Amino acid sequence: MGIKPVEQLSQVIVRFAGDSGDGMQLTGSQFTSEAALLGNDISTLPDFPAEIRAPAGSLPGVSGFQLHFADHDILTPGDAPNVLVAMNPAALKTNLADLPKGGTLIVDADAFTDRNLQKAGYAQSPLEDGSLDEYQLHPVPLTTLTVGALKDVEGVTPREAERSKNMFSLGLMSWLYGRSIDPTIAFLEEKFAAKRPEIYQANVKALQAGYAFGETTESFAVTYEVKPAKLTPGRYRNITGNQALSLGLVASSRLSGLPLFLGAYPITPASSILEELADYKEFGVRTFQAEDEIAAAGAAVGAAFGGALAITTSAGPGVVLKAETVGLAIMLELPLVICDIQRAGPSTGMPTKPEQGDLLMVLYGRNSESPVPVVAARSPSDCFDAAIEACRIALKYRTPVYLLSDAYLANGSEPWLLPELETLPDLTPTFATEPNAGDEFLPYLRDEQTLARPWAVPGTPGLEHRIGGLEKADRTGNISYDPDNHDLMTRLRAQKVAGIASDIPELEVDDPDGDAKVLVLGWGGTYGPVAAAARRVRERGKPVAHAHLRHLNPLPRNTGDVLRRYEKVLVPEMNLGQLLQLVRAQFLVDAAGYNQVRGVPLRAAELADAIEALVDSE
Amino acid sequence: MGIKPVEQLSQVIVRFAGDSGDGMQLTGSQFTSEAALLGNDISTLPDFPAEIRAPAGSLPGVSGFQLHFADHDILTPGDAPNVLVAMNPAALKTNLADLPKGGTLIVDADAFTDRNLQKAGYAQSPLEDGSLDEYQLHPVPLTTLTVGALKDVEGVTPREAERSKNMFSLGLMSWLYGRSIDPTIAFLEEKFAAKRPEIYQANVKALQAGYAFGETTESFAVTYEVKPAKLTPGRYRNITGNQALSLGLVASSRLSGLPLFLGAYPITPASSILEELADYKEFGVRTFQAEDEIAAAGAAVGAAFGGALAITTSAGPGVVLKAETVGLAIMLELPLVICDIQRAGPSTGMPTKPEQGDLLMVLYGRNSESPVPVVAARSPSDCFDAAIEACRIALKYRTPVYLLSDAYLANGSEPWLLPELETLPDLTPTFATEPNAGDEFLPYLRDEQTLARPWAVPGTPGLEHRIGGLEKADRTGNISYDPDNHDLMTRLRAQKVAGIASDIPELEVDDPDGDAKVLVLGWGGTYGPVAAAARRVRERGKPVAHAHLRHLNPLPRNTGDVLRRYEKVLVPEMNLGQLLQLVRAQFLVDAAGYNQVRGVPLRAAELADAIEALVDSE
Amino acid sequence: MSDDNGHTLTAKDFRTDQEVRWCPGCGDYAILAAMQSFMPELGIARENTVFVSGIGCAARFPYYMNTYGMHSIHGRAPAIATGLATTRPDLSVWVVTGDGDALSIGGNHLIHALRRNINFKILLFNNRIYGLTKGQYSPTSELGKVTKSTPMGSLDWPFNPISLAIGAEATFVGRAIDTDKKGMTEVLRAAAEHRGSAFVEIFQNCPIFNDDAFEFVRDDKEGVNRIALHHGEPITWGADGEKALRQLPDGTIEVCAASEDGVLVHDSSHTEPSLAFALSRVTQGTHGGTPVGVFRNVERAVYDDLMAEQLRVAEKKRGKGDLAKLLHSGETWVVS
Amino acid sequence: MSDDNGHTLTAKDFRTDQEVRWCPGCGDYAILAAMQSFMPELGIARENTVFVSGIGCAARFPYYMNTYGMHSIHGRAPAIATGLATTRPDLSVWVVTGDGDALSIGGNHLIHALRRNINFKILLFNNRIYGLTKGQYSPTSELGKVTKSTPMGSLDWPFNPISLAIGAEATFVGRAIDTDKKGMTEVLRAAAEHRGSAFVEIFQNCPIFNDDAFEFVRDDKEGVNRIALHHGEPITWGADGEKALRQLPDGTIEVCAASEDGVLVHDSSHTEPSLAFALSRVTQGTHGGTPVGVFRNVERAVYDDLMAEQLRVAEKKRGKGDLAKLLHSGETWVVS
Ligand SMILES: Cc1ncc(C[n+]2csc(CCOP(=O)(O)OP(=O)(O)O)c2C)c(N)n1
Ligand SMILES: Cc1ncc(C[n+]2csc(CCOP(=O)(O)OP(=O)(O)O)c2C)c(N)n1
Ligand code: SF4
Ligand code: SF4
Ligand SMILES: [Mg+2]
Ligand SMILES: [Mg+2]
Repeated sequence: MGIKPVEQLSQVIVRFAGDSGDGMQLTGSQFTSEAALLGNDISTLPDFPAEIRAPAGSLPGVSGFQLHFADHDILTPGDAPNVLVAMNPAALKTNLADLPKGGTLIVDADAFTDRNLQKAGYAQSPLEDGSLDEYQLHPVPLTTLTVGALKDVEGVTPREAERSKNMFSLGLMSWLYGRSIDPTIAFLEEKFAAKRPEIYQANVKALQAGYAFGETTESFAVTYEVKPAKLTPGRYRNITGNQALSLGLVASSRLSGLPLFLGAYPITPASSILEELADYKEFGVRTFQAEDEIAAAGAAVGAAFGGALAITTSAGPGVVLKAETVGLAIMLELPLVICDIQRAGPSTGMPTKPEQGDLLMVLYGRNSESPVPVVAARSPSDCFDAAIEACRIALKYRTPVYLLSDAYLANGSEPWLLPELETLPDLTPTFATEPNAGDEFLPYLRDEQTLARPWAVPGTPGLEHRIGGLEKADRTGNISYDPDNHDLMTRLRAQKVAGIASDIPELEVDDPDGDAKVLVLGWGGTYGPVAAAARRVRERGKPVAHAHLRHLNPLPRNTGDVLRRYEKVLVPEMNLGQLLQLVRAQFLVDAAGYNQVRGVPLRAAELADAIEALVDSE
Repeated sequence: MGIKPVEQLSQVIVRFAGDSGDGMQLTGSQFTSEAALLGNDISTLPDFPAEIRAPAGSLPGVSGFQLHFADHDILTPGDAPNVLVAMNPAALKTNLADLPKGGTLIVDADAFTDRNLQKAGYAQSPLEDGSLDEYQLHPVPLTTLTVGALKDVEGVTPREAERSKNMFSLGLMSWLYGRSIDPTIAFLEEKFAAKRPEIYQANVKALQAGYAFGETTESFAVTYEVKPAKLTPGRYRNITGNQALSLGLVASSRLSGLPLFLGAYPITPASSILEELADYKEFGVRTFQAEDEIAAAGAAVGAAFGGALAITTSAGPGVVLKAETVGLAIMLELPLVICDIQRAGPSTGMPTKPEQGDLLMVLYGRNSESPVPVVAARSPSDCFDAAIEACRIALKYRTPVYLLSDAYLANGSEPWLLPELETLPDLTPTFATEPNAGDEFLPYLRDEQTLARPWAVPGTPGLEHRIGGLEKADRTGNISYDPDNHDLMTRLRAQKVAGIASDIPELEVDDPDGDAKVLVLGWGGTYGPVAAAARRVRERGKPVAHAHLRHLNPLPRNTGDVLRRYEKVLVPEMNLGQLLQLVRAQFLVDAAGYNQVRGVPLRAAELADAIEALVDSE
Repeated sequence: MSDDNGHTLTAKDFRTDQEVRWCPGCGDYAILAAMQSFMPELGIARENTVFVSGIGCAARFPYYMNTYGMHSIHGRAPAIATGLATTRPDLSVWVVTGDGDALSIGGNHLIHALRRNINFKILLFNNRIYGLTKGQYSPTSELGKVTKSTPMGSLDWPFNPISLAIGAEATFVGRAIDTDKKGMTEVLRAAAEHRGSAFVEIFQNCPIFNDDAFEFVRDDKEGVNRIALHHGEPITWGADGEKALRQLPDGTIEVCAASEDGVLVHDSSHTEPSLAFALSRVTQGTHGGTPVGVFRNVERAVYDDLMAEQLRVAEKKRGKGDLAKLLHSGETWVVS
Repeated sequence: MSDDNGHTLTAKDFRTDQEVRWCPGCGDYAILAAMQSFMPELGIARENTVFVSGIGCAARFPYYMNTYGMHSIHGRAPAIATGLATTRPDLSVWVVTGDGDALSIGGNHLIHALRRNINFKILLFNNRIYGLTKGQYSPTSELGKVTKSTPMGSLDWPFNPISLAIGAEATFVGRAIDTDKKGMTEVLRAAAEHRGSAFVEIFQNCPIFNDDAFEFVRDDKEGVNRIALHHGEPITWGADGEKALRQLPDGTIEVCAASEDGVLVHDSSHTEPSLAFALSRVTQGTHGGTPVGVFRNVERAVYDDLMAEQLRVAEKKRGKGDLAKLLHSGETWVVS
């Protein structure tokens, strides 16, 4: 039991899987912290069970957390794990298919009881029937070992002792990959030491026991090391998409000098934004849990009228309900940011799973011509910047803006290089304070450059005015049924949004050698796998260009030029081809789609093959 | 004062305009009846004032009714009237711009009081300042003449006498165009004779007096005749779009053998469908005025689950609220017809005005991939057939279907050749009555040809099953979070709708000489003006092809072929280019748009010029 | 009891093969069991029974009832059931909903269904929390409740579902407790017998996000907290039935000794809802007791029946609809 | 009275240059006039006053008030006003709505605003019909009403807006009549003084589609039909004040002679809403008289105030939010 040999790896993908009650999310995120603090680049993907807590040990009750850590910059949480930790038969059953042959498989041998096997639908124990022969199987009696390690801790019930087995497994994994368990001990201390010292003790003991078990057991012959990655210097923090989005909104409030108002109704996977923001009251953030999504959006419009930075958040089934209110905001020309954390649909669909299915809905899902800018985040930490950009456009152009994220970005995490405050844009709006046409105030007299109308908030003397959802006369904003005026106003609203193209960056293309014939065009949350796939293709010596859209409406002004520069354009999406339809219609480019609607992130490997095939074709 | 000379005309466009209280709609529709019974082809366009009854004599209070009648088949109510009857200064002011120089102008001279002139914004009377010199002006003291004619009718208040002046004007116009007033007398008898005989008398007297006035006055030197049109033989009836749509729904109920259930919430211009259908109770029609549009759609889904022919009707601002429920129906795969009587928007917009702004909304306005067939009516009477077609698709494919009409079709009217019942399709659905997989019932086992799932209604023993909005496993319909299943189901739902293309007629092209280089492609309610414009262009000796879409999703299977056959494709729409976007994306055809968003029907003359310019270009 | 087809039904007949997916200890299990035991008593064939729900933990209910069922969308079950009940008066329609589903997003459909008196039964599983979305406060959560979305406590005064239903003109209003199978069955029985909308609030424990919210009446072994309402009987309770309710001249209700004068005799069938409303204000907090049972149960014309009647009358007056005649109605003319 | 800027305001100051577009004889005119006369009394600057409405004839109201205003979308005014009132406690916010707008499509927002006790005033112009869409029945139309959409009569039992509001935990509930400027002003005054949500039903005549729906109290020259409610006074009415109201032991209210015992003394400030509810059931049809005035007016914590308070407390406890610190919170590490 001397020191075991250390093998160098450039990256590892670990998946923890267990019952909802097994604490897999916590285990995963602590392992993530350890990796982050060690300087690895990381990317994570939690996989929650269906929205109801299923009975213990059942297949629908399995909860998973995948972590990818590496000594170089990585883009995705990885397609398939190298290591699977399965806390019970159900976790094994639902996750094994993803583990490549030869992969490392650590299971809690104690959990493979007849009852649990039956619940998972195993006729006999896979630990014994040879079906796992092709994996590096480590059956570890995690429960027994944990309970044994805790027998001296007082005040802990047997059940609580058992439930510490996740810390045991974390300890074991920490040892295996040479991570320090100190940050986790610190975390446990903060979380439990004061309130439940015995739980704190139990967890720490289990963690240490797991670590020690690794050192002592014969089962593991080598340990692994993944060196720190060479990341841009600076201070980092691990962050999920919904956290980053929330911080982006708070930052926008500060950058604009406007109080933040959030109208929201709980819905998976958007609820945590409401919950995050509810905790920033010292920033003057008002969160209103409304009776429904319509009221949530309506209250936000009311707040915008009053001069607040108004936000409403939801997922598809709730965003669809806000459409009428967004139409009103378009007519009122007031700033409003609608965050759509997309999930698999249609209808209730698969609430915890990501999809990119709402693009055409946010663009067109309102009666009549109702143009609206759309911004999409590309990665968990990018949600911060995307939120600021959405607020910037909304405030500057006095328009509702949709901000698209998805269930994967929302819960996935990655290291975030903390921005310097000075580098963030100034979003301060100009409120109207006096008449703008002689001694009259014309609420629909537009700024010549942005076409934005003045924002005169109640409380401003002399600018009293009335706005509403009926068509309004140009300049005065009075109700008008004049045919030519309606045509004009319809076009003005469209032009205002289209004009934002001159206020956003051009589309950048990643085409390292400039010799690619194929362009891959992505948007939103698939950035990671698409960029990773492009990288793989290039690693195989094949040139491919990659571009990624942050702005879906308007599209960057050079988009058509970029697309036409390539012989072939491939548009990978987690839908049946929504961006594809847009670029084909706008630019008449015979782009093709790569579409998967599986409720899980695109897999870089598969996509790389598809790209390569396209590069090779003809 | 002998018999005046009769001049032959091939067509006339008359517009009656007056105060909301002046009975212009009644006058117009009675004149329409007279023309119809005489065998002319007709087309009408009522133009209601803004939704609130504005004060008498004010500009927003003006109500208009335009009638086009001809000795040949016509397609539109006409761009501009030949004759304008203006009952007061406000009516003159708001309508004069449409009357071409030289047109006939009949005004109620009595109504040109100082007060009324002022309300209409006239500084001096246009009857006296020479500003009407370029028109054939007939100032007739309609009020005085009417009141005079009624002085012997007992029991009529002075106000009621005055209000009969619309009948006086109708009598005058009837004389001028050689129409018999007998049908109007019969109508008045039915309407008033029993309940208010004195009103009946007053109206008839006024009508006759107007007719007699024409005969005697010097003011009119000639009368006109418009011969009957050579229409397809058969029995006709004048009908508005909303009436025809209602009848189409009742017919579908009979043709399918299913009871009709309508869930609706009042909204302009859809309300009259609810009102019509509420009156067909002897047909077993159930109308439910719900608390809102969501409930209206929800109740319809419940009725569909129970085996009814389920319909919900609204206009854009209400249709947008139904989106979540339609998404549910897509997941449940139950038949449902959603009628959208489009009006100008966005938001509340211009409630009484037509637009084609909702096409992309009905196609895409739901979270995630939620494909749905879309059918559009082309003319008032065509609403009947379009309604049956929408019901046919919904019932056969177990899917929600959107049926698009608009404010112009809804209230406009034309002669309708009454169909033979035997020519209407059989819509009888097959309900599941027994297990479909051994002794199991699989609610999502699809028909191989249509991909429709079985419709097993409550009350059927042995087929008890549960459906819902969560993603469901193929065949069994159980809840499933399986990635591949979701991808499969998403594609199956899309294929089911796409497959309808094989069950609808090919797109027909009207290209009389087969030598056109330019194709004009329209859809929905612009059929009249687009066809009329094409006709005009051809009359100028220029070839042009015209095709019109009834099915917007899926598009007819030959659409791409048709489009590619022409050098240029022009897509006229009352929006900013929605069908245009679809065909460009699907077929990569560099089609151009002709777009007007004026809240009034396209004008054939203007469109003809645009087409001609395109034909001539290069 | 055998159903209308002569089959003898048992609770087991109403179980489905779907795995029940509530958390261990969830009050929904008890309600499900009580319902499955109760259904056979109704003597309605399984195929003639439909459960419609919205979204939430409670709303999973239809999956576990071997009848027809629909798990619809959040808050809309009463609207959907309205269409079903009015077109299919032959069915027994039940709506299952949660406090968020029924009172938050679905509040409007609920109150409209109640005033219309549509013929279905609404079971509101009230756990005073959003269970499915993992623990935000609901419209029945007490003021100041600390939840995920209200770290400093909620700010909204809660609805009293019974008061709200009565204010919305409900004809049947009852309350039951998940663990009280007998009491629940009594209320369900009365609800099923009521023609029209029946609204039943069921106190339901959510051990995960709002444990013990109703412990005072759930686990009221001594019977000191449950005030059982029985039509025609004096309203008394307590370990020895020593406490009673009495109305004050200001319209409110006070607690008195059962032996005192003026003890209220429960009259759930009173057409005027005022006393039922006053009883709805009797709560554990204010009166030290919680009424359960049927608050109000009155007859009033049922929307579905009225609609069917209008169809009958129309047919009688105008004859059965004749499509050819309808199309040819109005002024027609012939072109030859 | 002069406003908070020292300007002396008159009714005229509250008129806009927009042409008023209601039908001749519409009750909305009288309400508008009463409101314009009343506003100066409040002493609030025009720019600090906001009217928010939904859609309907009534909802045109903001166009005619020379303050800030929003004519929003159907039924959503209470939701919109909620966002405005909670972010701008300095404003005086008024919601104007119709019976369809507030009780049909907007019912849910209304009842939630009332339970939350958001600080705005809701004026419901009840004409028992959909005016703007030209005459369909509304949720307050009487059962059996023949309208365009109900040729054989409506089937739904109507809401009693006062009962509904009380059932929804409203803290202020009143009723006024369009033509009764004095009575209306009294109720408006009390509503304006009430901190929190104030709900006022205003009987409004729609001469076009539902003429004379309230003629019994609108034109009650002899004073035989209006039962004026005044806090602290016995509830009596009639030409000579000879009639009175009294509560029966079954919770309902009966008419008695003013001289008899037990005449109710109106207590609008009673915390328990039971008596206010019972009074809401007193109607022309059942009791031969219609209560007008303030039914209920109690203090309860106001949502907006509570929210502001939480912000203050949070800032006090944690210090004013520091963005840099927030971004750097949690575990961070440095890559160099
Ligand atoms: C339109 C829409 N909004 C929000 C949600 C998210 N959601 C699902 S259930 C629920 C609340 C559930 O609470 P409750 O009705 O009390 O049921 P419980 O889970 O407590 O039984 C919410 C907000 C949704 N599914 N659809
Ligand atoms: C979403 C939506 N649905 C329907 C309508 C049509 N609509 C406008 S006002 C109205 C009802 C008006 O009734 P009420 O609120 O009583 O106001 P009133 O006109 O009687 O004053 C309806 C149904 C609309 N504008 N928007
Ligand atoms: S979260 Fe609560 S209500 Fe939902 S299943 Fe679990 S215990 Fe029951
Ligand atoms: S329709 Fe009725 S409510 Fe509307 S403006 Fe006219 S009179 Fe007033
Ligand atoms: Mg709940
Ligand atoms: Mg009304």
